[in-house]
Amino acid sequence: MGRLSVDLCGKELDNPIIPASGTFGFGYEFAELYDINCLGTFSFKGTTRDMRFGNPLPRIAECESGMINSVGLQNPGIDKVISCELPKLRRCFHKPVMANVSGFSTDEYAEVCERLDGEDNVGWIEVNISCPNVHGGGMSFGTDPKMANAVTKAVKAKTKKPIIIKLSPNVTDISEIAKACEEGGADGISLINTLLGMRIDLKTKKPIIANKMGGFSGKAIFPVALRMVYQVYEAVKIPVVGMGGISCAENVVEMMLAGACACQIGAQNLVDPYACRDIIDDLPRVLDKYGIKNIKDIIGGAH
Amino acid sequence: MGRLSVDLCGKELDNPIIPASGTFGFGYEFAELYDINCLGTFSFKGTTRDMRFGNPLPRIAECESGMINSVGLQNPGIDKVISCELPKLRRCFHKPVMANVSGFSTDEYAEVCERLDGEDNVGWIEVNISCPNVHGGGMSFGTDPKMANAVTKAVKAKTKKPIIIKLSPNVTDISEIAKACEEGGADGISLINTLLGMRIDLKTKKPIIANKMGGFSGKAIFPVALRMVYQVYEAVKIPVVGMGGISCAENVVEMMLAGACACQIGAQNLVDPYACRDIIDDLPRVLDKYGIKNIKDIIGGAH
Amino acid sequence: MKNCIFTVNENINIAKDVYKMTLSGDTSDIVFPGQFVNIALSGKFLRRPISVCDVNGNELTLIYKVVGGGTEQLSKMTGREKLDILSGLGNGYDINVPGKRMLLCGGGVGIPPLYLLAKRLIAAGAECICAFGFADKCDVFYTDEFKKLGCEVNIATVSGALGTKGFVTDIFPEEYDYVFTCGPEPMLKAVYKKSKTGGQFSFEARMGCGFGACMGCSCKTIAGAKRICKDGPVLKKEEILWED
Amino acid sequence: MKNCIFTVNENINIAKDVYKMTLSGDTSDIVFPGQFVNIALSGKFLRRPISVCDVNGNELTLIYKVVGGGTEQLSKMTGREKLDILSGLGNGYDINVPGKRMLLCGGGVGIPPLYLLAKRLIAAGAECICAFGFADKCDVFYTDEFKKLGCEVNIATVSGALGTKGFVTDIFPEEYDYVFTCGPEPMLKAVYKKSKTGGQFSFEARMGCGFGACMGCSCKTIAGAKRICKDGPVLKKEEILWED
Repeated sequence: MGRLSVDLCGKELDNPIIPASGTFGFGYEFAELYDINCLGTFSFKGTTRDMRFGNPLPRIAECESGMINSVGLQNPGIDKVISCELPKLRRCFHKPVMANVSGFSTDEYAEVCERLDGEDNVGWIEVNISCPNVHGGGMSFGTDPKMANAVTKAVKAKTKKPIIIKLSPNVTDISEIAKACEEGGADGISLINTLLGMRIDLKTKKPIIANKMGGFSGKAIFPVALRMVYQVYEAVKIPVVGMGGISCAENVVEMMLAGACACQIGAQNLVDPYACRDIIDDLPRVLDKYGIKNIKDIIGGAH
Repeated sequence: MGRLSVDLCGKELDNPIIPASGTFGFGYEFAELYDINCLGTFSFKGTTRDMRFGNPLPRIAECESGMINSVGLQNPGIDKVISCELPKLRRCFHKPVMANVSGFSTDEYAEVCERLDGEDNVGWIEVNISCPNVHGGGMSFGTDPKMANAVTKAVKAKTKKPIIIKLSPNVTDISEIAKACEEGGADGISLINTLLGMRIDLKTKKPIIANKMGGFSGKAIFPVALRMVYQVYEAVKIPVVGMGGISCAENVVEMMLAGACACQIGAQNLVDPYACRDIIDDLPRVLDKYGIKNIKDIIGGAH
Repeated sequence: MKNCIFTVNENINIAKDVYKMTLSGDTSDIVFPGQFVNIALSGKFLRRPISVCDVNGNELTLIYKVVGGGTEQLSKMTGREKLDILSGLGNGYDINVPGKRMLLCGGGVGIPPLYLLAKRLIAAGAECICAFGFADKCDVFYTDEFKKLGCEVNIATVSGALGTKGFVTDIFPEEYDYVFTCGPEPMLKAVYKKSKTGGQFSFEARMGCGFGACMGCSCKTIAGAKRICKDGPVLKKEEILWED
Repeated sequence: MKNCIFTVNENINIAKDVYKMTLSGDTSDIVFPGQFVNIALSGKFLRRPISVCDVNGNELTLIYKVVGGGTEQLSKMTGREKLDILSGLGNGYDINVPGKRMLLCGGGVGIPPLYLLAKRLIAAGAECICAFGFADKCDVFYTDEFKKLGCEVNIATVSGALGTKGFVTDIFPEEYDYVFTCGPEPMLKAVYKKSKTGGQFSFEARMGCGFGACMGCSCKTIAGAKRICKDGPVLKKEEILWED
């Protein structure tokens, strides 16, 4: 147990750094660059029951200190994830991985989670009820406490794996949604998913993203993410995984002071593929600088 | 009628550039720097019935590409605004000004608007139902369609001035709130006010802002603002004033393509006091670059 | 893929809005012609992908067009600047193809990656016939450099001010064994239609990461979804699936 | 207030984390000692307010301490950098005060603005007695410069490694007619309590704009709310209202 170790729903992580779903694929691209076993864990590409190509291009737009994406849950579907990706992953990553799951009905969520229940290298299931990219999809679950509660109950009934519900920030009252998930039996909450954003191309005078709007992430959104993690930490008793705009070790410390027991890094991986490794390497220096002995001691310290 | 002129609720503006409330005081500090009559108009410091000191310090925190403020509606109260500020303002600003009004009850909103009804240099009243800084204050009005509707009706009953309702972005469904205001008789909608955000001081390990959270503004929030302006433009028929992270003439064109008939500039005034003047000067170049003859032709062009 | 710091040696304007930049750094991961680099720029969140024009030892040559704020920033560099670059991205062209007469078909800033390709093809004993398209005379660049490699160079301009008036498809040679192409999508489509041989087509897309992680630039192909940045940017003719 | 580009001439480390920077530019709006400038830094949204230490023709001297990312960025400048500066901010000290023996009380990086003040007071015929407090010996700076102006300089360090062990209030002179002070708030409070004469106190606050527009740094005074940046940073002793 090093000074960076934290507990996530009863499983110890060597450190609190977790690449966020959708920015790390199944880890292979990064495994070519560094040994990804240095990570706490990582959350793999959002998986649905069926294979999905996702949204038309363009899917990406640049913003000040951030970006918009509208990938639309491109993924090979749960069958291929279990038959191809997980075995392949076992070879380069020897820790439990976080499975990220999306769906378009409570049944689909439940079915995908049930399929993952028997996979021994899946340590946690992160249930994305907030992806803003898919019409009629995840969005509605994450913005309504009743639906969020129903999804949580449905997946909890099908798996013994710890369930972490990933929340959308595009709501009036994030605490209300978090509480509904806790009541439904969630083992943890992760937040924030992307903010719904948009850019327009001045040359074509039309939205850059083919789907018009998309998920805004990157350094720009950090203050909103921090605020919501702070609020959710006060609202629930289950662990909170913080994410949204984290780009350096200082941001990790700040997010943990707000209440996060672990942190996901998203967009930063895309512009700096070594971001997670470098943050892990830099954390001891930052802890020293601010007089922190063990990182787990600061969780929620700002309250 | 120049190529920059636009119409705002039946009154022509020489150009669409409007410094946002709370970033321009009553204009005096800027009038020392340049002739503020070059502006379309400006929205003056949010005014309440009674004088307010506002929140304790610190009220300001820096963010990536933005800042958090928690001023808490410091203002001299409507009596002093009418007896001192408006006469003083007449001397340096010769166009109709936009009066910005806040309140803690529908009665207070109505009373302040009634007091402003007779002021000839007030061209529009912008009703802030969204300030996130005041506990139990403006926040609730802006997050509930019924309350937003009630405030709109209350102020419309007391004044013939065009009423522009300024919306909070910290809601699940901005279109729903905008429609409620339109139904209540609003003459226009302005958005977005600040996003609720937070920063924590790693040295003290406590929130930087004395009030813990505050309003996040600056370039970082532009994609969220643009998206909401686009949504509200589709939801209502009344004019939409766009704001949130605008820092250059290109942003103005983008915001107008999304549906804004005029644009407010906020945080950028604080870091570049000449921002509004320079944007006005730069707009013709940007219109030329993108083949736009008159700026009013592009309003909502991205739909 | 490698993440290294490169130093700008030279950055010169060679046609309207088109710049040639040479840099020094670790080029060891740039193996195939048609690969690209992804450049971090201060104040910009996303990197800027630029195709590799040439590589000689530790010297990298890039040719790019100013199309927005990022490339404008790049164009203002005068030398000695340090740039954080991800190099050796994308699959690149495969030169092990049948035949001897190679058609290299490029439009505008789609032409630069064909330079290193031509070098490699000629070194491997092939003949290169270039069909290059530009909008106007002021846009033309690098034709002499291709000639110096031993290529036959034919030019079309939309305005007709230089070479044949028209498009690259108007200056196709009578005979060729294989086509390599890079340029705007309408040109790629026209080349696809007109060419009767096998070929390799290099695509562009708005990218997120540039190395296959974000799925921001996926396209549908005969062989399933492919990431332009990682599985491309070069697709074999037989894989291509045109949408609409 | 004026918005001008200044050029960094020199930037040297003069004590632990403390730097002295000289710049050239239009200083014409810097009229009173105790005023400040607000510096734009690339990549930082807010400007950084730094008090004016000295001004000589078009040369501006600033002394600042590295306390975060912004001042760290400033500390790494080596010369010739161009800085976008809003100058001549704040009210500054008013030297038209009764008496002849002036007490200048400064703590740490609260000391620099007292330098231009001392110059002006001495030029106007006053005597200056300085009471300067530092944490430790390594933090001490600029005492010789004050002596060269003709000031009597007394030093207190918390560690006792230099001068009197203790605080500025432990080295107050027996007699003085008026006190000017700048430093951290606990020091200002102590000086307020101990001093029996009139005085002027310079305050610090996290600022938004620095020129009175945002109300980000308002404080309550006997005379109503005042903006530290515009109506301050210097408050007259009789105006001050300590909260809690």
